[in-house]
Amino acid sequence: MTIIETIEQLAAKLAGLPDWEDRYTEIIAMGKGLPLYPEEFRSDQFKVKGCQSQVWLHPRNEAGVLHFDADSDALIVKGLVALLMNVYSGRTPAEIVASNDDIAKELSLEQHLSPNRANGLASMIKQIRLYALAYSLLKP
Amino acid sequence: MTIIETIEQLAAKLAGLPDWEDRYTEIIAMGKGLPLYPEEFRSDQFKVKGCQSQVWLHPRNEAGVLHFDADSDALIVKGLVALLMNVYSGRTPAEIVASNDDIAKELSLEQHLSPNRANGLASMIKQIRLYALAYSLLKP
Amino acid sequence: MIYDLRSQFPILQRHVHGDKPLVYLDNAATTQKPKAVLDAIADFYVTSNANAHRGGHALGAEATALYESARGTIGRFLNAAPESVVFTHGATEALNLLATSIERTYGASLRGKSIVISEMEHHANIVPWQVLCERTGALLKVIRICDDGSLDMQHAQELIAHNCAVVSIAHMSNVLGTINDVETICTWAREHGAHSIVDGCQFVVHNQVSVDNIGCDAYVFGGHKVYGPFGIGVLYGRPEWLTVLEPYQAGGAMIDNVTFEKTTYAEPPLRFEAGTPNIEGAIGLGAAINWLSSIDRKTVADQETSVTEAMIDGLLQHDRVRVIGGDYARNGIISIVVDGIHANDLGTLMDEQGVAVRTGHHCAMPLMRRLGLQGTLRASVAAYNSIDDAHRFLDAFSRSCRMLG
Amino acid sequence: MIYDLRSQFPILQRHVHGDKPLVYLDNAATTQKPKAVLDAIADFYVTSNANAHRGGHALGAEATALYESARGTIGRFLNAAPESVVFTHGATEALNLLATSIERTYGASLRGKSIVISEMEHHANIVPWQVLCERTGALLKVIRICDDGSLDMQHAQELIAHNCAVVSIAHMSNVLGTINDVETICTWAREHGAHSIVDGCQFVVHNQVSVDNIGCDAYVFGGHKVYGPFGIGVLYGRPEWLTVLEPYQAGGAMIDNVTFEKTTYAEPPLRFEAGTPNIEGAIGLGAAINWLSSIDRKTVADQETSVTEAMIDGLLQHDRVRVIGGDYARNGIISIVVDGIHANDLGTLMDEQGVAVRTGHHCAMPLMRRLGLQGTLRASVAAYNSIDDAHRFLDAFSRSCRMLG
Ligand SMILES: Cc1ncc(COP(=O)(O)O)c(C=O)c1O
Ligand SMILES: Cc1ncc(COP(=O)(O)O)c(C=O)c1O
Repeated sequence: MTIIETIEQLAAKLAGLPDWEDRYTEIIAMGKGLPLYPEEFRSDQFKVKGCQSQVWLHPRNEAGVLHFDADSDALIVKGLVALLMNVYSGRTPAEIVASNDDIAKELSLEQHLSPNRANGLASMIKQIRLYALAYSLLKP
Repeated sequence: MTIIETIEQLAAKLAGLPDWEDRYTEIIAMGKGLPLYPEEFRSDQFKVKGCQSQVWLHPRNEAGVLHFDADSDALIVKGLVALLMNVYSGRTPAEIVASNDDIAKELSLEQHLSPNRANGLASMIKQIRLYALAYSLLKP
Repeated sequence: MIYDLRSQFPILQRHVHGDKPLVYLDNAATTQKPKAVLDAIADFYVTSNANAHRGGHALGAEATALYESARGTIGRFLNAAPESVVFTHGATEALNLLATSIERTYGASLRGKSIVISEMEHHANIVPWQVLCERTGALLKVIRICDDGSLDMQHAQELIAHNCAVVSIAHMSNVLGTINDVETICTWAREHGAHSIVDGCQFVVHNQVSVDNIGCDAYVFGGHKVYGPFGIGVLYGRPEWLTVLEPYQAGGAMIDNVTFEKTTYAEPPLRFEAGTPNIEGAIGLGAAINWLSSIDRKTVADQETSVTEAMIDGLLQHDRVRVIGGDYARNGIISIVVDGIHANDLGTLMDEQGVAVRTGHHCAMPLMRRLGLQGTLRASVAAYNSIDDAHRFLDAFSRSCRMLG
Repeated sequence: MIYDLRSQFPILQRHVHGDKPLVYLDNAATTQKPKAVLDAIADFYVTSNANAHRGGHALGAEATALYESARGTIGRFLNAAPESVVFTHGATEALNLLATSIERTYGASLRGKSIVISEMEHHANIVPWQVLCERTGALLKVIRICDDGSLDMQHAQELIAHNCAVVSIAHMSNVLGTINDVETICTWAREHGAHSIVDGCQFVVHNQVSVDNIGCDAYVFGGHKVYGPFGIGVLYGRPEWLTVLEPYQAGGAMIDNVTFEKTTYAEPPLRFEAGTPNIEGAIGLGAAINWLSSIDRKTVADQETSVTEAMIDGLLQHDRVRVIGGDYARNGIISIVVDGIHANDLGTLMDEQGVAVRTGHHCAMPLMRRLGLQGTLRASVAAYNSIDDAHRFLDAFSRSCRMLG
């Protein structure tokens, strides 16, 4: 699935949950499914700036494919992080760089979610795309 | 006539001129009747601060009675200066100090006159009363 | 007697997130504005809009009179002469003005002296002083707080007694609701020749103020937290001090005479109001203060206390809830943490239910660090909040906690 | 095509001094506000009032979105990216911000360098630089003007070529209406490594702007002169420069992290917006700019020119009238003196007839001194002024002259 397709799938899933309570329950559940974040990367260096909660994001390059370890101390944000991992983890830097910034809007996430989360989302996406850009520019 | 009586007389005179044009013509005429201002006192030292036009005010003490030389480069202001001379020149410092600040309001001048003149008026009255106060405090 | 002021605040009829009636409990960030304020602003623009203090024509005189009448209103509100009231952009600008003017007035003599603030200050009452210290060699000293959220007054006394140039303290904390004994602090400052500044942003919303009784050299607050518009704030300065202080910004209105060689400045308060002032803002703030003076402040304060207490009582039913800052009168501000639940998660879910609260550090990061917290959930009450709001707050809170496990 | 915009400006229905219909020709001091602006302000307070950039709840997000959308509108207006748009209290604050941030950024390296302004500047573009010079040892150099009221461009080039750190010039004079060739000045500045600042207060009211084409490092203007509210202004800064400049005021929102030991700052533009911004003001200004963009600016400018020319033609019928500043396109600003008649007398009597003009030094005392004048009578035209206003102006003028002999 392409990035766009993944986004569409996630958007459809959220749109199928018109009740805010179900929506957030689903997001929180997604967060709980996120793999454990490696403690050695829980440092300021890997914190995402511009989120109201603490968010850690650690990129790994596995044979030209980007993977991310990610975590947050807030449950809902962690759910959003998980959602983004669905979209971005396991992609090539080129794919990520080529995708556009407005995924949050396309996902209609902003209208499904309280605004401060959405703001954090933008910062996370920015950070993910920055890593992808750096990898594609500096690739060994 | 006391200060109050003089004010009342002037107020009545202005109130008798309900047309703005007559009122200003009268004021301008009063200005033209002001005695020549002595050139040796046309210096910054005798300028009244806070007027939008230039106003000079020079106090003289003649046997315990205050007289003022006064002038302005604007005709209407000069008329107002003349009006104030009617009220204040030839009074004892004590009389002036005892009178209140709000003569402009009492004269209903503020409502008969455009606002920037009225502002200058307040500055002139303040200056006259300051001189009176200084004389009564420092009298030889 | 209970005031029902809601009808004067049109925005309170709003629904958010679809069909959720708004419960606005973020009043410490900004209050809603009564119709009286909106009307004053509209009236001004529709009848008297002109530049103030630039003389000339009828509208200009009206605008000037309205602007100066607002200054008089603020003066009466603080029990101060109009000449001691400077209009600023906001509380933050008022504090920056003071820090910069103090730097320019006292300059090198500040080296080695101390600027005393406290651990519970808002960033606006921290960072300007850090900048001043960096530029002058003055030392920033910080009054500790006790575990109950009150100032350590013994520490305060020590710091003020030793080489202190300026002490600047919040009258009331925007996180804890603590009211500080600024009267005593200002007395100590006077005794030791230090200047005293009080940040009244939160206090004036709930309480009567007399700068004379407080004995401070300066008192600041912002318009938008006290039912007034944005973009306007107040700096009260003791007249004798204002006369001494160097101007802050430079431009129109604050000057006496300008030549390329030398410029002389107008007397206070205009000396500190460079450029075209926020005439509309001043008029709106005047209307807000008049509105506030038209209701019985004691009754409103009691009402706010009832609502606050109902909320605290309800919160304490949850055994994971910790109310931050001890057991004093809270003046409408409640900060809590919930064991095992992130405040932001709570805030998000409560917002989904129409309840607007604030979560985070509340522009008081050093206080958070002192308390060992990442942030709190803060609910803050204003004159228009009802017991019903308290109940809807508690319902939303419980439901959110359940969802977050 | 002629725009009749009067009906959008409710205040223009007013009468002053009893029964005199208002003719408002003091637009260079402040413009009247169209209904669209008043509605935007009222709408904001009635539907979305909350603090911006402090996150959290639905209203907060709406307020933030509206505030940032206004930033976008201003950006498009100036042909600049939103991140390069800083909201300030007004034009005066924008210039003070620049002077102070430049002082803090370049400090001692400014000693002996020159700050170049011109003889026709408004006090707001003079005094902040005097203060900077006093504090840093920089030298204030002043570009002469020619007798026709234009800049002496040769002198400008000389001053910019020699050790100039900053050149700050009005795009259009508020007294003479002169439009300066700021494109050339900015080119010279770039060539000689000087920073260039343009004071666009008067220009933006009548003309399209592209900061890219101008090539300046900073461009400032105030809201209230361009049909927007008071208490809001704009500083455009070239992004690369904003990133380098030290912050101005300190407080909430402009910080990244605060500890008592060290504070780090947010990125521009927020770095320069300390404290709660004038959200209402930004939204109102955004509405004003949108309103302005909704009418054809060329048509409006032509209309303003017709009105201005009718006034000048009429004035020149009086042989004692001297129009100050020569015979170029005047962009709606007319400054005159009348031999033997004091401008204030004229202004007073015209006001009695309902005609609002400005008399005095117009916050440009050095220019008055250069021209050998105490002051002028200035009439300034905006989009809503009609030929009828020109005639009423001329009638009032003639009658006043007659009364004053
Ligand atoms: C105690 C205190 N001081 C200062 C401020 C700063 O006020 P403003 O952002 O309105 O300038 C605030 C509000 O945030 C506050 O609560
Ligand atoms: C050319 C110019 N610069 C600066 C200013 C100052 O603007 P404000 O007083 O709105 O800050 C003005 C307006 O008076 C002006 O005309």
